[in-house]
Amino acid sequence: MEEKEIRIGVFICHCGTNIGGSVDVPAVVEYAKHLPNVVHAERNLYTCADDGLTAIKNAIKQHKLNRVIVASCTPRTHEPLFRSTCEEAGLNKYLFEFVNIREHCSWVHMKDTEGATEKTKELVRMGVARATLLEPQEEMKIDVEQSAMVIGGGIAGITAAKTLANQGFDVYLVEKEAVLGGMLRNLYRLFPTGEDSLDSLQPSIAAVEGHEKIKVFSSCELKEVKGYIGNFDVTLLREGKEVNFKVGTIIVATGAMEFEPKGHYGYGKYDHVITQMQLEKLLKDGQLKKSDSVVMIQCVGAKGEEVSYCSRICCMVAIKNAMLIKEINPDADIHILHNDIQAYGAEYEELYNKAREMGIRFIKYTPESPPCVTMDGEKLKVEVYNELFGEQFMLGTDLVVLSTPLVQHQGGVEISKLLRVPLGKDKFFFEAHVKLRPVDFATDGIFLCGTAHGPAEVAESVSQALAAASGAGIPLSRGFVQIEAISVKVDLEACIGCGFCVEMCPYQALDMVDGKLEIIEALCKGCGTCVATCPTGALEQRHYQNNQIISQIKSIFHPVIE
Amino acid sequence: MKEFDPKIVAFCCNWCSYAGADLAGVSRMQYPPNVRIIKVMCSGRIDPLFVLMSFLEGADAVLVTGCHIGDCHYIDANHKTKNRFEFLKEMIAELGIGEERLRLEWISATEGEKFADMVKETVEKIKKMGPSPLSPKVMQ
Amino acid sequence: MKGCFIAWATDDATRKRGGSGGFVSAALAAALDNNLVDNVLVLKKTSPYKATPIVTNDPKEVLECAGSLHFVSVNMAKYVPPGRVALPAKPCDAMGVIERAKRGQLDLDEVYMLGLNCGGSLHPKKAKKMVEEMYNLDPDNVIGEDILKGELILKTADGEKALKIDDLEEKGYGRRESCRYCETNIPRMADLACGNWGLPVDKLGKTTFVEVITNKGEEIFKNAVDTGYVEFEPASDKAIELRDKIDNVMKGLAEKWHKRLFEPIEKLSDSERLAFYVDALNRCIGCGACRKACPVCTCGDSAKCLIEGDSNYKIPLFLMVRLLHLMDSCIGCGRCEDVCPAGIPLTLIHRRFAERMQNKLGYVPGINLDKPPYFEGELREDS
Amino acid sequence: MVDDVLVIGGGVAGIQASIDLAGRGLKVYLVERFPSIGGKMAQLDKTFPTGDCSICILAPKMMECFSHENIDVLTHAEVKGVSGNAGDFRVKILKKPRYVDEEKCTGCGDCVSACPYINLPDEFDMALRSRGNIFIPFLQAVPRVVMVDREHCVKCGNCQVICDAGAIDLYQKPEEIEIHVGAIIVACGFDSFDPSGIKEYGYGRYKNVITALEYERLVCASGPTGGHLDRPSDKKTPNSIAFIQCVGSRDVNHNPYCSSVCCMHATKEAILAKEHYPSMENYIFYTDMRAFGKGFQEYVDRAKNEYEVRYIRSKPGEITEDKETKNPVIWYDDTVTRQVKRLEVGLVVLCTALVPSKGIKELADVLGVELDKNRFFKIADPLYAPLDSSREGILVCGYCQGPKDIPEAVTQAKGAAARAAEVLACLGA
Repeated sequence: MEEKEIRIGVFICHCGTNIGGSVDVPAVVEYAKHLPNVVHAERNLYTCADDGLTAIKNAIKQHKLNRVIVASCTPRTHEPLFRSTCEEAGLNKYLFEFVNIREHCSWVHMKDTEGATEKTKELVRMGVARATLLEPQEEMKIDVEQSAMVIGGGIAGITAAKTLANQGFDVYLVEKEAVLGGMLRNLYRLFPTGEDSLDSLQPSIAAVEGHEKIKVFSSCELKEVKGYIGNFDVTLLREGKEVNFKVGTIIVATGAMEFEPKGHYGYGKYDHVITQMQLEKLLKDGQLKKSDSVVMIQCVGAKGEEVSYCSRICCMVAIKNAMLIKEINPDADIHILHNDIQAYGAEYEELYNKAREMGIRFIKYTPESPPCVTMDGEKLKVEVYNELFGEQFMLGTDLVVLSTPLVQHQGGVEISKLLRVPLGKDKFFFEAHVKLRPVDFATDGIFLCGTAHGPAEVAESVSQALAAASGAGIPLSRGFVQIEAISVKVDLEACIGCGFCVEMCPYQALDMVDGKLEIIEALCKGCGTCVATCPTGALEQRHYQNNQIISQIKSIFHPVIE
Repeated sequence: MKEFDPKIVAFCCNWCSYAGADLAGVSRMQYPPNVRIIKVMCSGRIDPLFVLMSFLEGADAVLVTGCHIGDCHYIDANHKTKNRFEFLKEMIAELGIGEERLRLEWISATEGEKFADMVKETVEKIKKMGPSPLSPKVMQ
Repeated sequence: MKGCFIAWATDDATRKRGGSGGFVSAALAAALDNNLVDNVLVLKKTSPYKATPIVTNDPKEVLECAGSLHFVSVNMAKYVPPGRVALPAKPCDAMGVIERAKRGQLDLDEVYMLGLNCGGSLHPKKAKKMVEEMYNLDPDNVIGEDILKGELILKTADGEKALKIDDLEEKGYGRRESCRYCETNIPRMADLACGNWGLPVDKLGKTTFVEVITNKGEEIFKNAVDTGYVEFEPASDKAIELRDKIDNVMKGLAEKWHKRLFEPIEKLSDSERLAFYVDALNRCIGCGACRKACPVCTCGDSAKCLIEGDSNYKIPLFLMVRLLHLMDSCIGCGRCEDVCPAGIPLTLIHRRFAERMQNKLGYVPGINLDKPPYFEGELREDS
Repeated sequence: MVDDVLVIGGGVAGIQASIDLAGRGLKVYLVERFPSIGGKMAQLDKTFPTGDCSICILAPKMMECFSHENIDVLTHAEVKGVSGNAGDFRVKILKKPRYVDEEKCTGCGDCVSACPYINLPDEFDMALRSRGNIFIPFLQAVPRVVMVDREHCVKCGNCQVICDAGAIDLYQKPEEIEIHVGAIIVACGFDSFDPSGIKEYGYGRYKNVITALEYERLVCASGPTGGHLDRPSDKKTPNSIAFIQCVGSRDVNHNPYCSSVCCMHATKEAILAKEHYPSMENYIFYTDMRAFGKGFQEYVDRAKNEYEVRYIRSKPGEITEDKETKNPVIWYDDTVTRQVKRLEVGLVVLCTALVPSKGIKELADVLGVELDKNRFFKIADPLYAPLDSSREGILVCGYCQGPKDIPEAVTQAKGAAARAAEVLACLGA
């Protein structure tokens, strides 16, 4: 950058009486005029009003200002406005400096005009010190490859792929099995429509397989993913051979699997103790033997030591399957032993009530005294303490069905390592923010949906898939991502390669490659934690440089008298 | 002689504590005009060097503020702030300038009152303690 | 074959030149000879009070450098060349090497540290003066020195003269201050720990007590044996016990010195302590010698401690930042104090700050590759 | 065919849908009935299970939405008519007068203190605080401009005199605008069920029986009490609180469905009370503990073990009041001893049902879409198109199509945005 004379313009806002009422604004203007590098200072009734903004633009031209300071309210609401005003007058927006003299001064020192005025002067002085060292910045634009990869060909992956493709983007759908469909392939009939699971899924599978924008890679394994948002380099393994392509965004829809209840309630020991998934299969194949009595046990392995969470969907799966058995055999005696029924929402509660009307019986057990399954001759015997009645119940039964939670599978764990995205305590993929970013990863450009995120039913998985497609579609439709110029940069000459900054970065934007620090600017969010860590001056944060902050500190204690 | 008027430097993060200071203003909570706020994007950016320098320049107290643990806008960058602060705390204690002169507070965007109270308390305390012995203005 | 052994150089000359059996020099030479390492870093003695670190690939040169050096306080860590290298390492050398490895300055897998038990070293300038005033000898006539049973023995052509170290230190001579309270005598962070502690009387001066600690240590020890440079026998339980006993005696002594040196500061009030620090640290002339000598500091010319402060600061920003950055990482080697032209008791001050933090965190620098807590990302719960 | 999109409702779902669409470069009109965007989430104190401060995480989104160049935020406005088809909807919007020029008002609040009438219930703070005729909806309101409650205003003109910006126009007229959009996303949220109809719980009769939303304002640091849990009868902190679940939900007489979020927000509220006041005793009366979301069961476990929250599986039959202390007394069946028990507490919080928002029927009629029997929006295909309403080009997301928590609402909002983009792309092709 060429050495240029610093010419600062200072605009002090009265904000009606909001600032002017407790700060002697004219005195501050006089003071500002005498600060180093200040060539122009004025006051406005409302700097944010049209005439105030015009005054800024005129002064930039007239006084050849190359730094602008507005002292008024908070940058959190008004900085974008003043920045764009500067830009309109041809001044780089990073050469604008905001001084907050309302929220941080006039409004909190309303009865202390002298104190507030002195403080305002100092705040303006700090602003001038910082503005002097500001540098123009270019916001980085990263071109985005117009395609996406969806990992996992279950209902979530299928939906996400279809939505993106319908919007006109190329999609690579990667599935490790030979066929698409995922877990839904193995289910019998679905709630609430009663459709056959696979039948209902077929149109979606066909739409995806026949879509001109979608390339389906079944029986494929993900080998490597490099790069960052807009520019991911993907390597697949298909029949032992490598396939390479580039995508702009990635959606993780790798699903989950059923927990195997080994050692629970005689599972593996007695033939007629099965899981809900096994029951679905029997129903689907018409292989379920006529059962006059069935006992279902909920939360097997869940809400406890093995799996701490509630698996959300099992209560409804159990109720649905109990009702299907009742359809086949209306006289069947069915008990569901549960630890609170999760019939959340509108339809589920209705179904729960209907099940009770049909004569399916619900017994609440306590985790402290869980049911006990034994063999009594030819029949299974289930003992349970009914909390509500305070009695021990004895149920003879033909079939015991265990409702087990969905859990992460090994494939998911590997994908997490490969993409460097985190898993939570529950081993499911961990989103960027539990509340407001439920389908994003902290890493830009990678999204998640379906049971990879946690147990979910079909509609929930579909909603998540659409949401993930929204996130993944935004950079694709814009064609670029722009990054606020507050990212970090490294002076490699000064860098000693200690690498301590690498682990400090919450976004994995830093990496040591052959002893040299590399910054993936596209990943940097500008927190500056690495800069504070660096034992040398090698790392710097744009717009929050060490020297800028230091000058602010020094200016607090060094009055300038000219 | 003029009454001792402490100078306090406060480092605030853009997302929570700066917004908390804003809210104190919006709610017109009154506090003494002794604090000077320096805004950074994240409390993780606060290099302990800035704090040491503030004291050497003459700050009578330094406030390090950020989002509550778990609320950090940058995933967990404030964990690092907390860890580094432990170093500063020990350092200030060992130097013998009074541990109360350095304070770490997590202030959310709704805690305008907490911000105002923090400033009020600190000013009161520092007025009782007197100027920082590390300040260049104080003769020993 | 990890464990404790008694070993000695097979070559007579080496055994004689070496203070205690010549094992270290022989093993170093053997490592070079058999291409286990590319280079060896050793101190080349130019006078009893001066030695220069040299990097060599000549086994002969290594053997010529044998012998103990109590009057030299160089820290070797800064001189470790890239590539496979072996070096003799006092505890503070080894700790410096490990700290530098943490900072990406060297690859610990390539560095073989033949640790040397250490009861302390003497500052060369002070040593000269001591020779004149306490031993009544001409410093230039001293041809060798040894520390044995609490006595410092000087050798001249005419014979030996021994004085009690305690007495010397009472009079302000003897070991460097940082050595007096150093509790790390046996370098267990190195690959081998060698010395004469624990040797039976008949083997004293003729053999080396060697503890093989790591796989690398095993490699170097085996190599020395296989190449015929060294012979060994297992150390008896009694020898091992004896070594521990000596170690404990040294530790006890260090504790006493620690108390004696640090208690006066401990007892100061806050304002007195600040006055002490301001008085001492303000003597700094900003030459930067302490930073250059510090084995932990790897920051180079852009170090943050070099950011300019203001001349009116009561404590130079330079030292403030160094104190901060070394709070978790100071290994107490004493080099900063050795080289300070302004005579600031730098090591003492660094240790005050560092011990506070290290004790609190339960972190000991220089013993393994654990990251300094300052650079830890995980939240430390109410530490 | 146009590809602008209308979003109805400025709660977290509407905001998220708008941001996602605008991010794609589509023009968005966001219509909000109330004078500020933010919705119910803005009223909450903390969120479960992470304890994030609700407005802290929402406010940046509100600002982002409002200042987005592709989003036109129309607050204090209602959709009055929709004609046409997907890809080509004509929408009439009524902008109700707020009697303040939004462009000129700087939100300084001088006029607020100038208003001589200050005894109106503040809607945002659940009437726990009073406001004047001219007021800012709440501290973090977006846009941060005042509005005049003309119903009670006597036009004294004080506010006009004090306003340097000349922003106040007490004779402002309603304005009707017509826009042309390709798709519509509805995210009009929910209301809290009014429990005064459930006589046995005494809401409205007993001062210390409040609703969960009122409780949220009470514990919020920027709420009417500054976060001090002052119970209504004597402004003192109670020693114990009972939270009662399923008030008006899972109840055939009122709303048969489960509101889905109450078990968790009660747990959170109990934890907050314990955090503020370590000696607080918390009781939660529940029917089934529904902790089915990510990290919820663990949260409940922590509430039990670390925060000593007592969970009682029982639906209280009646609440009475101790005349002296004004303490509510809860009568319930103890499932362990099978006896009717009495529990006196300092405060009762009714976790009421959350119901479709007022005016949903009128809106559905205007939009020409169907409601289900619970008066939530009906879904075309509950399995594979969970965000499509009964009319093509109109998507529904958030609580207005059935009970859900914040992340689910955000998920659906994003999903609806993707569906809107997909519909528009397919129509355009």
